[in-house]
Amino acid sequence: MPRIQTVLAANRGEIAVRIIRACRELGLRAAAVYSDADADALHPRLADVRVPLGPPEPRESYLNIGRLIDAARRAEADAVHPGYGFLAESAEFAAAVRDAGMVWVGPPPEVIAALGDKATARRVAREAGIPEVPGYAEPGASDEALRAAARRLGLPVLIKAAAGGGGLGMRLVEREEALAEALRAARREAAAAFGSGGLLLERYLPEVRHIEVQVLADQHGSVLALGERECSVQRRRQKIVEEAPSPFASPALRARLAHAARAVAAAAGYVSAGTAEFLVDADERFYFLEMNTRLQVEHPVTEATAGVDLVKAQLRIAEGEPLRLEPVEPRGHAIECRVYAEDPARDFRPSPGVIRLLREPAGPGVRVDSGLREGWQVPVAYDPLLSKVIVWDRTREDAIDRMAEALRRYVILGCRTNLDFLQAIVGHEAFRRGETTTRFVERHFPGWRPGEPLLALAAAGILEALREAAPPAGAAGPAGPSGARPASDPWETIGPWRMGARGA
Amino acid sequence: MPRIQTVLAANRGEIAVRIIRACRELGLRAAAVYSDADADALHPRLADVRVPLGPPEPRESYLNIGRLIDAARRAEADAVHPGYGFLAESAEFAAAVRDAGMVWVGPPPEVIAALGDKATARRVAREAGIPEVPGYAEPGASDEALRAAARRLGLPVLIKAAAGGGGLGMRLVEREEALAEALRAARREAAAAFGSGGLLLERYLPEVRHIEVQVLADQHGSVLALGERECSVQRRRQKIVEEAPSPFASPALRARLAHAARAVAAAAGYVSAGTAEFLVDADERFYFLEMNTRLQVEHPVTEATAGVDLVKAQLRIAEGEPLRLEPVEPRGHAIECRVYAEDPARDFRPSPGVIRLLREPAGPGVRVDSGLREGWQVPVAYDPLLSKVIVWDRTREDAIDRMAEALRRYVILGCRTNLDFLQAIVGHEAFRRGETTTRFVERHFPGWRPGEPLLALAAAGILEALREAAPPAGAAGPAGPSGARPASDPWETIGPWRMGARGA
Amino acid sequence: MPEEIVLLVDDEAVPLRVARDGEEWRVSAGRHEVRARLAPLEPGVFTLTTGGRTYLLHAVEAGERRALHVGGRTLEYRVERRSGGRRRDAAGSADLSAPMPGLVTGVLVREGDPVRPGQALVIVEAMKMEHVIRAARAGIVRRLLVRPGQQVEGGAAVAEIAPPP
Amino acid sequence: MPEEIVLLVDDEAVPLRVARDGEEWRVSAGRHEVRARLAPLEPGVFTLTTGGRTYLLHAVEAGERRALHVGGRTLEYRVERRSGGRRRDAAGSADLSAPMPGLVTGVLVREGDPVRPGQALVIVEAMKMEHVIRAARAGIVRRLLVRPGQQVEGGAAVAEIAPPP
Repeated sequence: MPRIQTVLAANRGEIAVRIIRACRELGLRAAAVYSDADADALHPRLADVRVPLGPPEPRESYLNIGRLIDAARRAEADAVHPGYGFLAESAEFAAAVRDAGMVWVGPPPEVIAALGDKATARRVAREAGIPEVPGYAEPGASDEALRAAARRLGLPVLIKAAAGGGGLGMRLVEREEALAEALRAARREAAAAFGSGGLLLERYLPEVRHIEVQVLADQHGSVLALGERECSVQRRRQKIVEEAPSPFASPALRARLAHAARAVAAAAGYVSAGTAEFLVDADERFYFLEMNTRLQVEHPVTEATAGVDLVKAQLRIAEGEPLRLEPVEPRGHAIECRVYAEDPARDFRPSPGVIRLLREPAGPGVRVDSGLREGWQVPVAYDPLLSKVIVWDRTREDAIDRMAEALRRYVILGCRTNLDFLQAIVGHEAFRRGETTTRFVERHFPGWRPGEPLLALAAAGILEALREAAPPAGAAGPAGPSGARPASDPWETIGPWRMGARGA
Repeated sequence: MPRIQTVLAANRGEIAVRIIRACRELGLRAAAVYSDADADALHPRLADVRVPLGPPEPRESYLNIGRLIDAARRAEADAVHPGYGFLAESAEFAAAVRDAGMVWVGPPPEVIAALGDKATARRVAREAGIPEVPGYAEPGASDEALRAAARRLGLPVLIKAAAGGGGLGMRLVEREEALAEALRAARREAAAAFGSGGLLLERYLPEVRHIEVQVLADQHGSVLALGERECSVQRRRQKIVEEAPSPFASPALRARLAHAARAVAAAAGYVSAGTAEFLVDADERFYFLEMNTRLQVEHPVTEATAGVDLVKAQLRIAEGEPLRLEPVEPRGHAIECRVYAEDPARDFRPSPGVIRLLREPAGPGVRVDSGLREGWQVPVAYDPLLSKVIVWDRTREDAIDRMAEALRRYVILGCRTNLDFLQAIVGHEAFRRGETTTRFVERHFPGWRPGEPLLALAAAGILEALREAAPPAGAAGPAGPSGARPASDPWETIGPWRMGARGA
Repeated sequence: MPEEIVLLVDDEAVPLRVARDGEEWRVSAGRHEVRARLAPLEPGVFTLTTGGRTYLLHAVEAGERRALHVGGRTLEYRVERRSGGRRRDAAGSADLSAPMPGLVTGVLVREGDPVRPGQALVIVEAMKMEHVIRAARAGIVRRLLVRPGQQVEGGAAVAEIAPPP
Repeated sequence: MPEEIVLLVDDEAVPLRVARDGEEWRVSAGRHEVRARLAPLEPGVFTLTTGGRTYLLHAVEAGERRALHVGGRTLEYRVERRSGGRRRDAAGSADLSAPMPGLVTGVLVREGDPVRPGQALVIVEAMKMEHVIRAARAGIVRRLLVRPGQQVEGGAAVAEIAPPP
């Protein structure tokens, strides 16, 4: 296979930044695409080539296969990395890339089609002897069939997008009256997010853990398991805190999960990075959920513990290189917190805005995968994930302390984020004890609101008192009336201090 | 031993930042000291308590034991971490801290005194059966005695500060005529840097490697070796690129060096983090050089490969905790580049200035230990080390590629730095081949000047042509005449674009 | 002489009493009092010293909106002028405004329709999620202020509900 | 019509010819030519596109001094006006100026002393290093411009040497 020269990152935000960095380290030309809403985003700035895609709406840009292929051609790309979300698990896109004579950085379209549809994936697992969650998964199932299946399985059930991942289109239904509206909403979300409204049902297992195993497979039949991740802390069925290794898994369970993940991947003829997801109950019984045929949002915790750069590994596998990794022994403990533009006190409502001030944490063992820059308007059109804080340390306790400090140091002003909520989670005794089931948030943070921010209120009071004492519109400093400052100026602030600063 | 509550970081710049971060992660109150030249520096900003020390001159501030003890009292500190440089290897300071009833984060003053004086350290090593570099090391040796010894040893010789480290006070003398002036200059520098003008001589071994072993010892007699670092790439006898493991050392040499380091540490009754330095020739013969009784500038490469936070380990050892680390198996490869405010094309002349724009690299496997912030004036009074870029990856090749990309992404405008030179080193074939002897820079980069920066010249030409076309003093935008902007505004720039930006 | 300052945090009024005492400030919020010093470092950056610790304080503003970060906490707020004219009626029509900027993808009632509490009225889609705006209480749809396909701002009213006849 | 712009890089004159060709610029430096496009992103940040790649360009200025970073390279420069009045005499007294801001710790000659090439004249200490300023050629110390203990700026003249009689 010829060496890749130029890789198009067919995605946006932090994962596009992540892919671009890996390409540049490998000496590959990195191409970015951006919708009109992302013209000022970070990811095109870091690329070697940047190609506009079209209007903000995903169907006109990041979900538009024709435009992406066209952009790849204009960038003279010979490979496409899809990231996660959008078309990352679209067999159609993978095939279109291949048909355009480019390398798809991921599993072959046939494997995506087989595993990407959850119904088919379950059959593959079943045939490989891996237990699965009780549920109903028939391709193209109608609302009537789903309603009947829900009655058979017994409520509560979980509605899931057959084509999707990441919690989109997912609905927990506890009462029969809510079933019809939930099916309708889930179909709409699934169609909007994945281009297919296909749904499936699962019996809802309340007090379980969500544990997944990272696999890496080359084109020559080698499959490695790189350790498990625990992703149980979720809100609205979407992961917010992930860690590796699982604080719950015993060495025996860990080995059984790794074996099951390798078995599913091998049975499916898997290639590239992928993830086998399992539910695990308190008795260490586990159920295969699905195989994600892409890089996961939470891949960095495995990178930190296994010491493997998964994106570089994907690119090398795509070039045909055999896996040169001896079986990997994970080391230490890694945690990831997802930073969202959302308001945890208002049902995690998305909260876009302009990033007016940004200070990202740094230091030993701290990694921030971020798509942020000062002055950037967080678009309304996309998922509100802003960045991810990943920490590593020798023990879980040390990693928790490191995460707490990193979150305290993370300053994002201009849009509401979940940074306060993440601090509350990481600071909770139940989290420290490792009691991270999928019910963690609803159990420990029902109707959570941030505590009285006494220090912040005091700061606000003092700043406002100073402002009243010397209103900025009055005697302006040499910079001119503060009203004349451009709205995107991150330092547009606090009248009397505008010019009185020591640094000025 | 009582738990520590508040730690004073008796240092400045990136290492003070490093210590403060570690303290805060451990839940300890972190106190910073700062001279008048550092009032606006980063390190006091990150601390919980900040105490002014006095005038910029080191003897009035960071080298002033009385003021530091006083500052520690004012901060209600019960422990002092000295960092590196300044008083880090001062037995007198360590004793003063202990006498003030505080915990010294480092070895006991008696051990510092014994090992910190290189002459005594050699004796300890000799008695432990470790070979040493041929030289002359007598406490309080006069200029006459040193001149006579130089004649006995044969030129070239290396003059070193008996009390010091880090290349300060070091002079290579190749001709006898230069000896007198070199001794005088070395004494002055040694006295200024370490408070003692004591010198020693070593026969200069030209084509050797500088390899050192990190040790960690607790108060209960356990000593661990955490792997070796190669620090051969030096300019002006001072390290600029360090890596772990050494690209040269065979497993057998590695084991012999680790054994020697542990033997010296054990013989000296060592406690805390320390480093045994060796010279190694092409035949894998090694010579003990000295024991550094402090954290090293280059400690992060060991942290990355061994997976140990050395500053946290120091703090725990200081609290009396036993080492809980099983023998550590290093993993992958780490490289550190030291970023200096200096001009490599002019004999590495220090080049202070105001940091007008700063973009630090980030991403997986990239760590930047930095004391920088935008708007800060790099003081003239201190060592020109600005920050350190540390990368880790699975192989040395991958780590080199990662470092090259991180250096390319590092933007520091406002003072001349060695970033271009570091890129030239890391990009050199001899470096990639691991041919890193102490003569690396003089051999491959004699009279180095940066290559024609064609792209940068083109950018400058276009920006100036645009400026001529629309002079900024002419039609100013709504922000008012650009001349009215505060001088510290990092965006003070390039007339016609000032307001025409997309982000405005 | 203490000054009264009212912050609006999430449309809730938070009254503060702020007094200067030499270099120190005293700020009371309800039963709590904070004594602190403030020092400017550079535009938008300050230190706040209280209880033996110094905190870095970052603050920005955009029009009426202010945001600050100190001690790991982020606070977004507006300031109530003492004239009191701007305070919102928190119990009013807040339930019937768009929770965020987005696209109206469905209007499920018509003007004049009776609605029961909790009934879905309007659907807004933003950031890949669907949000249903529901009636807070029973009543009659007096006015519909949005159409399907329309982009709305966060906080924009979407409908007015009159009390039941 | 190409414009001539002379940059001073480390006191060395670097002449450039710059011409606009539609959206593209052509810049010649010696035998090399670069064809590039420039686009502003925000104050001080641009993209420069050339040879199929786009580079992020950061630029600042402080008084006469300019600095920029593009493609991993940093360039500090000043601009020579075409009047030509400001160009420095690179061969002149540059050797006898302080290489950096610092403290004068030693003055080793007196006015009227004869000096030989390479003779140490003044010692300046900065950033923990000692720097010896030496005579570039033989001559007589005409004027000493610094005293021990004095702070000097980078580039400040420390002595004037007259040609030998």
